Amino acid sequence: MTLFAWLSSILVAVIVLTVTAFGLWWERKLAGRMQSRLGPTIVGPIGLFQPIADLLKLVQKEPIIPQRADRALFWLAPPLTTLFALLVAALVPFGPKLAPANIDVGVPLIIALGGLALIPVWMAGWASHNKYALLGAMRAVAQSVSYGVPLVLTALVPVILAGSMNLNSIVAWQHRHHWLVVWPVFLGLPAFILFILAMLAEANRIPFDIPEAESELVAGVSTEYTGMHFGFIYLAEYVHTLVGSAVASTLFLGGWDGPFGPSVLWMVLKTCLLFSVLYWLRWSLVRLRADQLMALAWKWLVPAGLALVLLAAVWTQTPWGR
Amino acid sequence: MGYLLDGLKSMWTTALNAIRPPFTQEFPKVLRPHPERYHTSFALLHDETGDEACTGCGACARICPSQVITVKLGKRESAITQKKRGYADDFTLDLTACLVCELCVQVCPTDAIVMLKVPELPGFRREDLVLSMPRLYENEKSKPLGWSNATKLMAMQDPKAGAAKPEPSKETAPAPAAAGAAS
Amino acid sequence: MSGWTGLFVFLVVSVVMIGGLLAAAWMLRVKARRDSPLKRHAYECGEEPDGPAWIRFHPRYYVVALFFVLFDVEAAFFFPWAIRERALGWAGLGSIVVFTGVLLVGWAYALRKGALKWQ
Amino acid sequence: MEATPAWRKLPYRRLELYEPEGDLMTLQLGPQHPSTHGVLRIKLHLDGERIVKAVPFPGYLHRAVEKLCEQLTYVQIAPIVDKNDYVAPMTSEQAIILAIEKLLKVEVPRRARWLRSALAELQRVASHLLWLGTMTLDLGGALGGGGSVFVYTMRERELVLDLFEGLTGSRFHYNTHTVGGNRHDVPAGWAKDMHAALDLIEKRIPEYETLTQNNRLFVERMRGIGVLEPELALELGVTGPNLRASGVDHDLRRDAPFHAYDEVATNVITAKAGDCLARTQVRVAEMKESVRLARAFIDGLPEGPLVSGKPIKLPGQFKVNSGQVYAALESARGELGTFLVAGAGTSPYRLKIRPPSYHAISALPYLLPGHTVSDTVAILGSLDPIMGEVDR
Repeated sequence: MTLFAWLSSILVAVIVLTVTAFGLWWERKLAGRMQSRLGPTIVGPIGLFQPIADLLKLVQKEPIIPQRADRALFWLAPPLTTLFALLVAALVPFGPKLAPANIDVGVPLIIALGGLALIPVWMAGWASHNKYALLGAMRAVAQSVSYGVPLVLTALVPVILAGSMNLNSIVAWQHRHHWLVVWPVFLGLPAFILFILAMLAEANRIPFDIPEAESELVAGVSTEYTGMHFGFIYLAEYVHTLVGSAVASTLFLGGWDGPFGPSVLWMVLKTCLLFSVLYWLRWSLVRLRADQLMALAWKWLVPAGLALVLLAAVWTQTPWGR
Repeated sequence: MGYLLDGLKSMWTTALNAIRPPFTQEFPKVLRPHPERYHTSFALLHDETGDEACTGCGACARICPSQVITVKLGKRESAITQKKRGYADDFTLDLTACLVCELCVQVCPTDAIVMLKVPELPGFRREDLVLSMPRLYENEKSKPLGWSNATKLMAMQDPKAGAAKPEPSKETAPAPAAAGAAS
Repeated sequence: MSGWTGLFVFLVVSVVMIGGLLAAAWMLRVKARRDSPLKRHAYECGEEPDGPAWIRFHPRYYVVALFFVLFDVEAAFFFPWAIRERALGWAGLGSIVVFTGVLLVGWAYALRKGALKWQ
Repeated sequence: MEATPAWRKLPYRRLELYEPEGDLMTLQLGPQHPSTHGVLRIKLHLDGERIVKAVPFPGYLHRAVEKLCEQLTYVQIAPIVDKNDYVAPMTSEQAIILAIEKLLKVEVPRRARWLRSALAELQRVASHLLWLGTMTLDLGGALGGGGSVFVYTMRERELVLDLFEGLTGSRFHYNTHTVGGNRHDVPAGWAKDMHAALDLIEKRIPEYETLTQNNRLFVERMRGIGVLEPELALELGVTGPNLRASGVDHDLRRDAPFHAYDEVATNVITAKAGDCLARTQVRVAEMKESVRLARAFIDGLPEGPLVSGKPIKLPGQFKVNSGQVYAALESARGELGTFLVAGAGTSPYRLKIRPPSYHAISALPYLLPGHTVSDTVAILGSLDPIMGEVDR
């Protein structure tokens, strides 16, 4: 059992990191095409090894700690962001058996870990002793706190429908109830959209990347970081989005459930597809202002999330939802 | 709702652009086609007898707005026609500060200085972009020359040229009239 | 039980991976021959930083924080209800509607008072 | 944004009189900042994220161009002023040449005037395209939707630069204007290329509108932000699209025609609101109008000589001993004027450029207070300052 835990942990970590690395390449290639550019072409065939070259470059850079920074916090924050982002992957079932941590309180734990990822961001912003980083960290805290609520509420919808907080059970329930037929009728689609929006805001991705808004705050939280520490913040954002897409496809898109073939493949396919759509969204929209983002969360997403939760509850009481 | 709709419209627009061919090129591998009038670096020419066309008059040095040209006038006997005439003993053009304004080409009385169609290669030292006289004469032989010289530019700006030539083609600019205007 | 072991194992794997990257960065890093105080200045667009960054900051978000606490507690109540939802039936649904209703009244009051406006 | 705070009217008020809710923070925005359009430095005094006071510091790009021009002869000035407004070099060349021709009382042939007008309109299209891209870049980030719009507008701007390159051989240092006319005649097939390029640009403009001013996300960021009142704009000398967006119907192309604008009527586009959104709308509409004008000018290009006097052959070809003139044209950013005092002989005694961007950024201390840091980039971007022109 322990051996299996080790093996599946390593496998999932490798899957996540590989998909992230090639996700980086894929995003740049896709963005290039959307912008009438070529994207990376030099390193490897069609630029495929670009992420590896980036990693090698970052690893070689000189780490610089600003004069008046809080050295320990400054040093610790970026690895922690990556760690927390990566930990969520343990809870996502990549197959009926391939889940390192098949926990009964999976959904709340995922949300808790997502909220935990906020703390190193704030640490990084405060420890830098830089005004841009401080502004960015302030925004990051407010934004993640605001979007935590709709995230919880929309994640409740599949929990109510499946009657379980275990992600594997949720997938199994979707498998039993033919998610493709039942799901979109009236609950799944809005809940899915709201979840994606809240997840993007939690992961600080464009169009919700206000903490990093590089046209205003230079680079926000990561302004003072160099080398691999910058790389960790960068990586954390990607891993966060990737794992977020994995969670979303588990909760709403049937997870590893597919008509044929190995289940891991279906999970990776769904995750990558969702990931690409998020890229597409990212390269199409301009960002909102911090206060508008808060207003969006509190005025629209929270009541909408509540309404969806109640509707889901009503649906389960009807003869079709039992 | 409207936000979602507008977001979808934006995404449609970017998708539309994704299927258009890319407009960037891989620079060192693929070179952009240059138009006929493209001009960058310089060359000094020889005249039809094979003698150096530059008479060392220094008109280009005087007109240059950023004063990157230095010419040293020397008088000696021509090796070909055995006549005593002016030569440039030394001619240096500092490309680092050149504005590529084409004025030196326009004022040359003997069409000696022209521009090239290919840029100089970048170098690691400042001297790499200082064109000495041997390099300028070398450019004449080794690199494609640009379209313009003083005669052609003058023909284009001839105040007496009128309705006679509707869209004049530059390559066939009438030389005699231009020579008159240039003198 | 095994789930938590798995989570722990994954934690160990992640820490090892990140530690490996950190170690690689430490070993391969370029070291400047001479340290310069200018390099260690906080970045402020090339200007000398004017005043400290560690200040009393008024982000106008404290209302947001209060709201978050409010709604998070509510979410904590939602979860146990959610998994027993079918068993509790219409009675459970009715009580949760009342609970949400009270919350929403408070939300509407705050909205009308302008607490959610960026002042 | 809610109602404008009353203290916004006093941009340089004393900070001691303000009661902050936290500590006041001083933030230097620029000179090395991604979205200050060059090297403008703005010193922001922040209360939280709210701007209390903003002081712009231009001058980081000062190159002493005016002094340099006083060392050069009249024929040498044209090539070096291209770099003033480095987004629209064609019009910054024309502005100087207009003044020199007025001082020397040189007549410009009709063909040259029409060609100049066509070039000015093309340059306006190129400049507005770049502005739209960079402003969306400020709003949406280089790594987001803004980046996409930026690359699209750059792609279409390339078409205009290709046209200029076909005409003059250069993409930036055109030096196509000379005292008394134009140096380069239109090559064969150029008009056809131009029509093709303009057709493409006209077809693509609705796409940018979808991504920017017709997109509610974009509009939310822009509406009601940085309202420039017409009285304030007139007082500060703001011209061009910034002034027209405030509702003042003023355009030198119609009110004081230069080149050939007295022969082709210009529709002046105005908007009422005076906010960032209005400035966007005015510029995008102007782009369409410029496409129409450029077509009209190139289609109606008259025959005849291109230069009135003798072409340039000597540096000291033009001499004048006294006189002073002011000549202005409507560049992409507004009234670009040149004040020229003749020295004895072949060089000017004093040359003063009136850059529209300088007056535009002088509105910043009035516009910024009361907004947040995020709005700074929207306001700055929508004013379209070019620092090469501000600092000269």
